[in-house]
Amino acid sequence: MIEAVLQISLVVLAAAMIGLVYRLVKGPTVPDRVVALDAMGVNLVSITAVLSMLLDTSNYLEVILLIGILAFIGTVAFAKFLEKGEVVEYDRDQ
Amino acid sequence: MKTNDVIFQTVAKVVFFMIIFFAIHLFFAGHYYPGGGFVGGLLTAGAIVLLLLAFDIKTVQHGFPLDFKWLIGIGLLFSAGTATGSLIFNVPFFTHAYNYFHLPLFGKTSLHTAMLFDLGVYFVVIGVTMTIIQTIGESE
Amino acid sequence: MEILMCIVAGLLFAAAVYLMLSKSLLRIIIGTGLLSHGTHLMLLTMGGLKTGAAPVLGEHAAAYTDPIPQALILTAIVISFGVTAVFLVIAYRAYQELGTDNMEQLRGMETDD
Amino acid sequence: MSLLHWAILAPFIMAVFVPFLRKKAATIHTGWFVLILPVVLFGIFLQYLPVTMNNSSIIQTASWIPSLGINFTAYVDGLSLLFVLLITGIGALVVLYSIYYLSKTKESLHHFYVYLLMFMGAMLGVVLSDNVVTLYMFWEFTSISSFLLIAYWYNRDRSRYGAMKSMLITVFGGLMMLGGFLVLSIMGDTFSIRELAAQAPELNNHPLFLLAMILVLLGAFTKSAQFPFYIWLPDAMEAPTPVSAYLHSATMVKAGIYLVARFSPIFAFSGYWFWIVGAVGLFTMLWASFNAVKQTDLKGILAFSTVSQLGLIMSLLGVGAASLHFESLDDNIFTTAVIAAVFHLINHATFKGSLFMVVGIIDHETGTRDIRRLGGLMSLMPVTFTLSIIGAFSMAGLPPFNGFLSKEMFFLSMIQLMELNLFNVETWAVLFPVMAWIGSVFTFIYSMIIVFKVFTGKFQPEKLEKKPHEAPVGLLVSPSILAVLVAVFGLFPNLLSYSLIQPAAAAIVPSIIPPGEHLDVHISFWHGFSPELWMTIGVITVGILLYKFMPKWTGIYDYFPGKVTLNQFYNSGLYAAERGSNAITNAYMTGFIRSYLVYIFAFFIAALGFAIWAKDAFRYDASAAAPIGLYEVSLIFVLLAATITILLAKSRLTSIIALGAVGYTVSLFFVIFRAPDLALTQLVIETVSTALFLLCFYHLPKLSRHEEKRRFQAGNAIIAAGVGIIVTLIGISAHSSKLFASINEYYIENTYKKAGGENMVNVILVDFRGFDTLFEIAVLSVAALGIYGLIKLRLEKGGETNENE
Amino acid sequence: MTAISEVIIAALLLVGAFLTLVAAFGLIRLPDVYTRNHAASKSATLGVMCIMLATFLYFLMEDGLFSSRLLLGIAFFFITAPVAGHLISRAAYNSGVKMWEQSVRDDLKEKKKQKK
Amino acid sequence: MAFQILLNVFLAFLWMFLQVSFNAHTFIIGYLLGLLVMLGMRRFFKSRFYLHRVWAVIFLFLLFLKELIKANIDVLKLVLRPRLNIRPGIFAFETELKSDWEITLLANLITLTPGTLVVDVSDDNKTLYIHAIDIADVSEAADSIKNSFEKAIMEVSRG
Amino acid sequence: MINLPILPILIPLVAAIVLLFLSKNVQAQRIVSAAAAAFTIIAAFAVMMKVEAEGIQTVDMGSWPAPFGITLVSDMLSIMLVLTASIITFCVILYSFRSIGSGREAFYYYPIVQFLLVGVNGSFTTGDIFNLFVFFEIMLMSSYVLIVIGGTKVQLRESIKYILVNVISSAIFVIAVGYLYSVTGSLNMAHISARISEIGAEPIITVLAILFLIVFGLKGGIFPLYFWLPGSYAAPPAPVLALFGALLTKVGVYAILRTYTLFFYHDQAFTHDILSLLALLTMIAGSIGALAYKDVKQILIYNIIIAVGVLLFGIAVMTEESVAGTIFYLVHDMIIKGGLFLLGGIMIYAAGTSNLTKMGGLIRLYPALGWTFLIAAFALAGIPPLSGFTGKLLIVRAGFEAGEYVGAIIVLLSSLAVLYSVVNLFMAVFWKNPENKLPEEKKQTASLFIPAAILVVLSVLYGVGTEAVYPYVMQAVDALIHPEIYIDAVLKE
Repeated sequence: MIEAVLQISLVVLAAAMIGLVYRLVKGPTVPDRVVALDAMGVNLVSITAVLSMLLDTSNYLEVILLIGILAFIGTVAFAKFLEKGEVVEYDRDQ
Repeated sequence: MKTNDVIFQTVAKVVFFMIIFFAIHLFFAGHYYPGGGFVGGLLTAGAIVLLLLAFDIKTVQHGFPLDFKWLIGIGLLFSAGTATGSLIFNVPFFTHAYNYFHLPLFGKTSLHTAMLFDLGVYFVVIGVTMTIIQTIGESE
Repeated sequence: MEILMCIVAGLLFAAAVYLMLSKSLLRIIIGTGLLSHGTHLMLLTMGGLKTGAAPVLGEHAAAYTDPIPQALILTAIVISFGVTAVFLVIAYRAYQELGTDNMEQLRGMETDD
Repeated sequence: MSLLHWAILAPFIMAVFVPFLRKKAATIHTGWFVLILPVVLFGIFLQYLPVTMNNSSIIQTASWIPSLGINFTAYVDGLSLLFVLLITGIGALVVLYSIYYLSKTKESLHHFYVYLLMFMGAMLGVVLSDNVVTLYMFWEFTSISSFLLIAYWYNRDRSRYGAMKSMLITVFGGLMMLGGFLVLSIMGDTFSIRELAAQAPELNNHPLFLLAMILVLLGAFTKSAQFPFYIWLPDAMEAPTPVSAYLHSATMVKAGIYLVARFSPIFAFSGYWFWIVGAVGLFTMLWASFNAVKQTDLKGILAFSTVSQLGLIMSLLGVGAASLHFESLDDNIFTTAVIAAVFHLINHATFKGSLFMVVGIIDHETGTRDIRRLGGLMSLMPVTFTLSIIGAFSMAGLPPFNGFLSKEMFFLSMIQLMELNLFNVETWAVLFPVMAWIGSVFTFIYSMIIVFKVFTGKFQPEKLEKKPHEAPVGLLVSPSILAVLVAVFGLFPNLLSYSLIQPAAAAIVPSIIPPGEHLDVHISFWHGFSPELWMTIGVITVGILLYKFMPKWTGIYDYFPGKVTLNQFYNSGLYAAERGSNAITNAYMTGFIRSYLVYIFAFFIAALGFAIWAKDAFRYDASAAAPIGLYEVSLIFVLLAATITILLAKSRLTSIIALGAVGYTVSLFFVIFRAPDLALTQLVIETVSTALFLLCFYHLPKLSRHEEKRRFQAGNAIIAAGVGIIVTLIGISAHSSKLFASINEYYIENTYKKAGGENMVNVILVDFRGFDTLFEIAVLSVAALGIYGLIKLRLEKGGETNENE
Repeated sequence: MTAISEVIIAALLLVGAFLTLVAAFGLIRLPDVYTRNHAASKSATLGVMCIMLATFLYFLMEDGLFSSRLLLGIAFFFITAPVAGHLISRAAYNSGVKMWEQSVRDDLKEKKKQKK
Repeated sequence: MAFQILLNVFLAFLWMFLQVSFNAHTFIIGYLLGLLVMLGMRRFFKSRFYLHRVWAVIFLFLLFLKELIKANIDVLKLVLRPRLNIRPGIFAFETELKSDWEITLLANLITLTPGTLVVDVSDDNKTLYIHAIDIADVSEAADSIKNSFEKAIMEVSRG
Repeated sequence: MINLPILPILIPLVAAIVLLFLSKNVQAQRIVSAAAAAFTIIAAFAVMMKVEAEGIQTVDMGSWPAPFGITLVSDMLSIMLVLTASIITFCVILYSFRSIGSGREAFYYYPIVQFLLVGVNGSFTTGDIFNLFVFFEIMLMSSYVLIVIGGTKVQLRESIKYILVNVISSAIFVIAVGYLYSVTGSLNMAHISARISEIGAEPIITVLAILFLIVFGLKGGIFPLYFWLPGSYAAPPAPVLALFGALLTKVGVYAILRTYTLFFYHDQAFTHDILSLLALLTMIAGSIGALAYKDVKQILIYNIIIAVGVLLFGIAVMTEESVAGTIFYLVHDMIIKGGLFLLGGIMIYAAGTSNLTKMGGLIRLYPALGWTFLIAAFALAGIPPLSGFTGKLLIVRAGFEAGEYVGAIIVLLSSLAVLYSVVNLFMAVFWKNPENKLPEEKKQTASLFIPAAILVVLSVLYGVGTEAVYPYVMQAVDALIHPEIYIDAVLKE
């Protein structure tokens, strides 16, 4: 049963991914795309988790956490860039 | 534009430690599970980047008062040194040695020169990534 | 699957080449990024896909996927990261110094410096 | 290393010390020191005369590159000894002459003598080498030293032009000759001329024979200034006159003759040899003598005359060979011709040498060489006048000088050729003597011009830069010695017959001389009213007539358009080469990186496409392929959608986001394909690179598409598609032809057992292939340092911050 | 593995996948970036947390593997997802992305005005 | 509070020593025992027993979980409804919370709960600007935040 | 010492690391880098002696047996090239002291030069196809940095093109390795060679041969792939240019030589014909370029391309003799190009411009420079007994022997083009009267001149002492022509 559920979830997640890509492609504004990218990262985590169950291996558990971390860093970087035009400031108080 | 980043900064501080711990875990896991010096180093750098994003270069430099270019050198020294060590024993370059030891607290542990090598990789990767990011960041 | 991945890698190559032929420096750099993705996928495909468990012995699987291409790709990824970084910085310095990102204007013949 | 080798190398060794001599003994003209050498060498080589008179030879070998069969083999026989004596003898005279010709204070003498010594050594090397490679080496040395000597007054544009021209042409010839030598060496499996000559009959039947011959002849013709390569010689007259006398009349240009003579044993039995050498020589003789007449510069006349005389000698060597090739002819014709050639060679060296020196004196004393400005010098410079008469009359073939004798023999050879049953003898073979005769007429005319335009007629002091008077004794010594020789050889030709001519002629084609016998060389002054004498008489009469009425017929020169001369061809050829290459280069070196990429990718597509097609290399075998899941297809779709977004993106940020999406999807594929390490790394790298992109973006311009035209885009699309298809095709084929099992089993087996790890990828990275990793982090380090330097270090234009650069 | 845990895992999985789909759907459907952000930062987060929980349970039941990394991951998401959403929408606002025309109120605008 | 935790840990170690068994298992048992003992003696401590705070955290968590699920159902309804019938907007919300982490926590919770999302914080950390997906009644929304989250957080922090 | 072959790679690597820590102290940097280069030369020489005495030296990295780990293979060819590269680097470092400028010196110029040497020596030595890629990359990365360090406009503009082209070539390299791995299942070059020789001329192998040709051709600068080269090479300062001209393209040529003798010799009718065609086109294109320009750097750069054409032709002919010629010529070309570019740098420095039309009359103030340049020019053109001759002689002879008449004659004619271009250069720089009056003052060039002169002298010695070099070359040829020797030495079967 689990097997079937996993397959179904994968397909659903992949479908969701396509939806996100639609938003990524369509835009219309850059923040929209960033939102989409962030959601894609989250989606990626789900897919990886399901895959690791499907393949019955614990090797991908690191990947899961990593994607989470990176999606966060990436999103934050994009947000900061959008807001300030620069990502790393030298001195904030200036 | 000045913004109030209180939420972000607070979270960043917490998350920073989580990432660093995870990075170190990845580094040590390397030989047996997915991970290793590269990912560990990059992730450590990523953690520092997060701080850079939340704060600024000056603050971060104050927090880590070290020249990342030196870190590159030290890392290379570790890696190349580990490999060169084999010259002393007159075995082919890069020959690693390892053994299992019983250590207090850790129990049965394998000590592997490959780990030293990987440590060099770890340092280099941090050094490189941070040098690049810091240099670009400062150039503004 | 391998055939499909070959085609995917080919498509990535094509897209990369298309971008690299354009005039905008930025598009060119993005093209190099795509190129390395294509390269890595192709390299992985060449080792054979899904032929066994992930190459970590703890799994005690009957068969493992070929670890060599993975190691090679790992090296290649890191190297292309370094190259991309340098390329980016050069592009940004070039834009700063030369004031354009249009490769057609960056011709520069002989010694007209 | 024997005495012979040291003798060859002596000039080079001396050349090294010349600059020091000049510093140490500044009060004495450097030439006096240099003079010692050729005199001593002449003396040394004279000792070999008895050996060669016996038709025997001496070989001394010093090894240079024995492994390749390249040795420094010195070989003395009649032919080479003749040349050696010419080189050292005339060399001594020229050095003596130059001492008075070149001012000690004004000129940079050490350069001059270094070049001259280098030339002398090179020339000795050419004529004494048995090994073709060393011969070639010295051959190129002569070209180089000639180049340096011509460009002696290097700040004159004409000098540099002439130097470059002579070098280009002679080095071209030299290179072709090297090619010929190499072909010969392939045919005969040796670099030794003697050994090659010994195999002559086999070589004659070799398919490469003709190629070798043509290549070797190209070397000879360029050096000896044969048509159409003669054009460098007139321009070489920019050299100081002693140099012209030495190199460009007496010795270097004769190297080509030497080469032809030296290789006669190998090639002369071929009909081609006769045709090419004979025809080219004869035509050169005619053409150059014809052109000499219209020259106004004395040295120009002499240059063309040299060309013409060289053509004469060359034609003799070629024409004679007819008798070797055609059975119907008696081999004696060959000996006659060869003897004539050798004899004329000596004669030419004497009279032309003296003439050059005379012209040098005139130039030195009057400041000009233009015959339109000269005249009436007879009374002012009587000695010079006498010398010039002797030289010019000999050149014109007048008795009692040596030129008369050799010219007679030349005619004789040509007439003998008529015996040859050559495509209807009566009609065509007669062309040879006719051409020879016409050429001789013009020779007569220009010889007269040299004497009479300069020394008779009106004296025009106002056109001269200096007040002319007789030259100092020192300048007159050398030409006088030569003039005396001209007369002596004319009156007593048999002085030379057995000492020099016979051994030399015998050495040219030893195989036709029956063993144990000598060639019969007897040159007589009077041999009855033979056809050749009538020809000479004709030459003189017609010549005098034409000289008298020169203004009436010189108009024919106007019929030769100035635009189509060979010189023009050379100049415009060179110009066109430079312009053309510039145009071509500018056409493809657009500086626009897209053009370069288009070339590269076009070649990529074409070469690989062709290879796949020609080798039928495409394989398709999906039997071992992994199954495809539905979700994988969706992910591929995601990947492609993101890729297309990049292509169509109008904002830079969009393309970066899309690139990130591609990267994340790729890492998902790594997950699917059981590569957790890869997925980890790819993810982090992707994020860090995205961060880098963003960091740099602050400074980067907006993503402008720079209004690319439709056609531009279409072209790009086609190329891009081509590359993609090729990559895919090879990928599928490579995957479908897995011919061997991978070595990966070893890793799976030993990762734990021997390397003490479990994660194979990581163990490969830090242990099995840790070497890769070590340098991979080195790459990263370099990148970081580079970026650091790139941003922090900003040099101004050219980076001229301090010392230089 | 017991049937109950299997059912729980399956349920969590399905809910998670479904929520993710909803988030994606919301992302497509909703009118402006702020509203879309709602969908992304809530549904997607809960969805992924469900799935991770399922994974955690799966490995716990199947292999007896107590995967701390998964728990850490859940916590991580819990902490960061709202921050990310917050930062994006602030960035959108500050970079001048207009709100949907049917939006009714904007207090922030006044504040920004005051500042200027 | 820190003192209490330290004491608890000390008790756990003490238990381990007494048991002469040094593993996590013993530690946990020791910790729980210590907790129990401390619970009994809680009147002797100056500050409130820290378990109370733990309870506050758990309560906050559960509250939050409830809100999160509600929020998702809301979004679900919103998205799946054939016609979009929403009136989004941004409203300002005054908070009494002071310290950085309190505000952060509040903002996070707000963002994760129904129809609200923190867009900005004023420079003096007093006002949160919240984007609501359906801004039917601002005061009601603000009240619910104040009553539920803010109170719960205060419970945790100020205890 | 079993690790001897690693030393020419290890010494520069360690030196580079040490230099990283000395970035503040320029004087110490100079001393360390020169000393390291000198030690590298000594080590290379020691290896060469050992190879000569005992045959091919191999080191299995990490003690992993041959096809599984990475094996370093010092056969005579590689160690000769390593030695040459080290010598050139040594001279370039000496030259840099007074020319590169303290700005670059402070910004890691010396360590990066050492890294470049690591890459070059590694490329020559490695016996593993993917490791070759890694060494290529370190070499390229160093070259990226060297080409752009200083950040002037020209450098920035040209480095973009340079990097782009090399990124493409690296990508192709990686997939080519992937294809090769798919087909043969191995990465060890000897092992691949052994496996390919089992199956012979498979069509896919031929296609891969072309693919590798493109990869290495892009680096080596062969005909349709060299277009990026002249512009990019003209950008950096003279010592860097000397390194590039002498080493980088030659690594590409070496790789072609290695792969075409080790892997792709089974379908010579196809692959080597293409190679030969490209070689001729390269020579012609190079000659055209050398004639087209009036710029010191450009003329010399196009001469690189001509030389690559000659080398390629030698490889294409693929007989024992032609390979010997190629090796002779390869070493010669490295030395003389290094010397020429350094001399060219001095000329540009002395005249203050690199434009021929603006130069002239230098012979009066710099006679030694002039004559040295002329000798180098003649050596370049292959005038005996200077160094270019033996190689060219053997290549041409082999060409004739193999029936490639046109090719052989074009090789000869290319010498003429070389001679014309460099002698023209010489005359324009040293003899011609300058348009503007030259500065009467002589600039200090002695410290620049000495390293350049060392290279020219070496080149002369190399030419005259051909006999001394000959056995080494033949040993190198032997291993190339008979891949079994190489394979046996590596796999120790």
